[in-house]
Amino acid sequence: MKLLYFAWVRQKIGIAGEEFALPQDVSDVSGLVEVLAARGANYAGAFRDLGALRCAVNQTHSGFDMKITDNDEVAFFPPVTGG
Amino acid sequence: MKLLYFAWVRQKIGIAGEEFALPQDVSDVSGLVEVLAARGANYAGAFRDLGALRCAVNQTHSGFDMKITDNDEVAFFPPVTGG
Amino acid sequence: MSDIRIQKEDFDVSAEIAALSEGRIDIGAVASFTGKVRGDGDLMALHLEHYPAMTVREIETHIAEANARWPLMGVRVVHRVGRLQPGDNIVFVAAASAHRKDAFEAADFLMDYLKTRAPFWKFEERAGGDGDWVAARTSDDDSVKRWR
Amino acid sequence: MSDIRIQKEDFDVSAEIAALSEGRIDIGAVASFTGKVRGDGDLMALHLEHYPAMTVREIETHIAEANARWPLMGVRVVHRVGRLQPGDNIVFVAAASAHRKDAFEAADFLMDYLKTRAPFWKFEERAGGDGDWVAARTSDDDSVKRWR
Repeated sequence: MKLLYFAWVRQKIGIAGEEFALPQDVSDVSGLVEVLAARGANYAGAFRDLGALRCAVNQTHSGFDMKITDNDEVAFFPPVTGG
Repeated sequence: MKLLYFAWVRQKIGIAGEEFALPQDVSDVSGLVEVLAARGANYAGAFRDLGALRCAVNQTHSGFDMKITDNDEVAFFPPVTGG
Repeated sequence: MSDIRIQKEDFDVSAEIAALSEGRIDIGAVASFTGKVRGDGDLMALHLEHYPAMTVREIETHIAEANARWPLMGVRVVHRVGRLQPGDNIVFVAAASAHRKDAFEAADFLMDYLKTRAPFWKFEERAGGDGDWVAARTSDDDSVKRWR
Repeated sequence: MSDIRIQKEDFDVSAEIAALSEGRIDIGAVASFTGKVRGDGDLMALHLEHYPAMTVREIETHIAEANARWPLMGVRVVHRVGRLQPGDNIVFVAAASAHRKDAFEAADFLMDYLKTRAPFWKFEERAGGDGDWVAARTSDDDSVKRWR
């Protein structure tokens, strides 16, 4: 699957995105977050406060309970501040 | 005093404005309208339906009960349709 | 800077907005409105007439009222007069402020007051030479009541 | 005609509005909004980042929603990205309709949705080299709730 990070999520993790193999026992965004947060201090820092995070699955705003598969594009970012 | 007529008021009366000597016994716009309406069929036609008329005294929207003197500028016109 | 103009000539929206905000860095929002002549059946043109001695004075009152209600950093009003054809611009209003809500509301307010208070009248020239004065719309009167 | 553009370059408000209404005589009203970078203390610049694959798609959704709510005759959205300095334009939205209320409301609606849904993020570059990501404002969330 494709993961994308924007704004301070990108800065904390240190990369703008990556290819990632979704573990077979993970079926939603919350599960993905748990797996990612365990990958190191940079990920743990980015995913510490989920209330400050938003996500999009396949370019659509989604909740953390959204079901995902290994073919999806998931993006993590803070609340948007455009306009 | 100075009288001004706009839009169909001007067309019905046939002039855009005129100097007029306010009779001494007339003290408000309503009284002025009565005097003007008696001046001929064109004036009578213009002032037939006061509900369709608006007036301004010295370039300020006014009611027909506004007090006036012979030094004032009084304008008659239909409801505005700019913008 | 003159912020009210009554003219026969067309206006340039970019130039009006640029004049509002030129050299300033405190303006975050400019809301603008452009009114145009709509083609309607056999309408050939609108003839716009106004009461020159009253027009600017009346619009100045509306702008003062808008400034009292919202923290504005500039306002522009341009109203055309004379013969205007379908597709032509008629009126332009812009309001600048730090924040967008204030700019939007002030521009909306100014248009409502222009429509219902500023001394302009429109005559519709129809094909064949006849025509009629445009009647005031009750929807415009209803709209302006929102601000009371 | 592309009605959504994400670009580093500045935009020209007159050209955008002209493109909306060119050759048409059914448009009576164009409401537009221009958002600008406000100078604020030691702010040197804003850096605007976005999520390209999602941005246009998301804005298309907002425009479709606006078209479902109001009888619009055209919409333009231009959003700049990259490094922008105080006084620079950031965003432009315009909505065209037969009548002014529809144009005003649609432009207001589109700005609310751009602010709270479109995937843009602002980083404030401060004098001295440090900076911070702009936090979302609850007033923007409150504003968008008006349309529900």
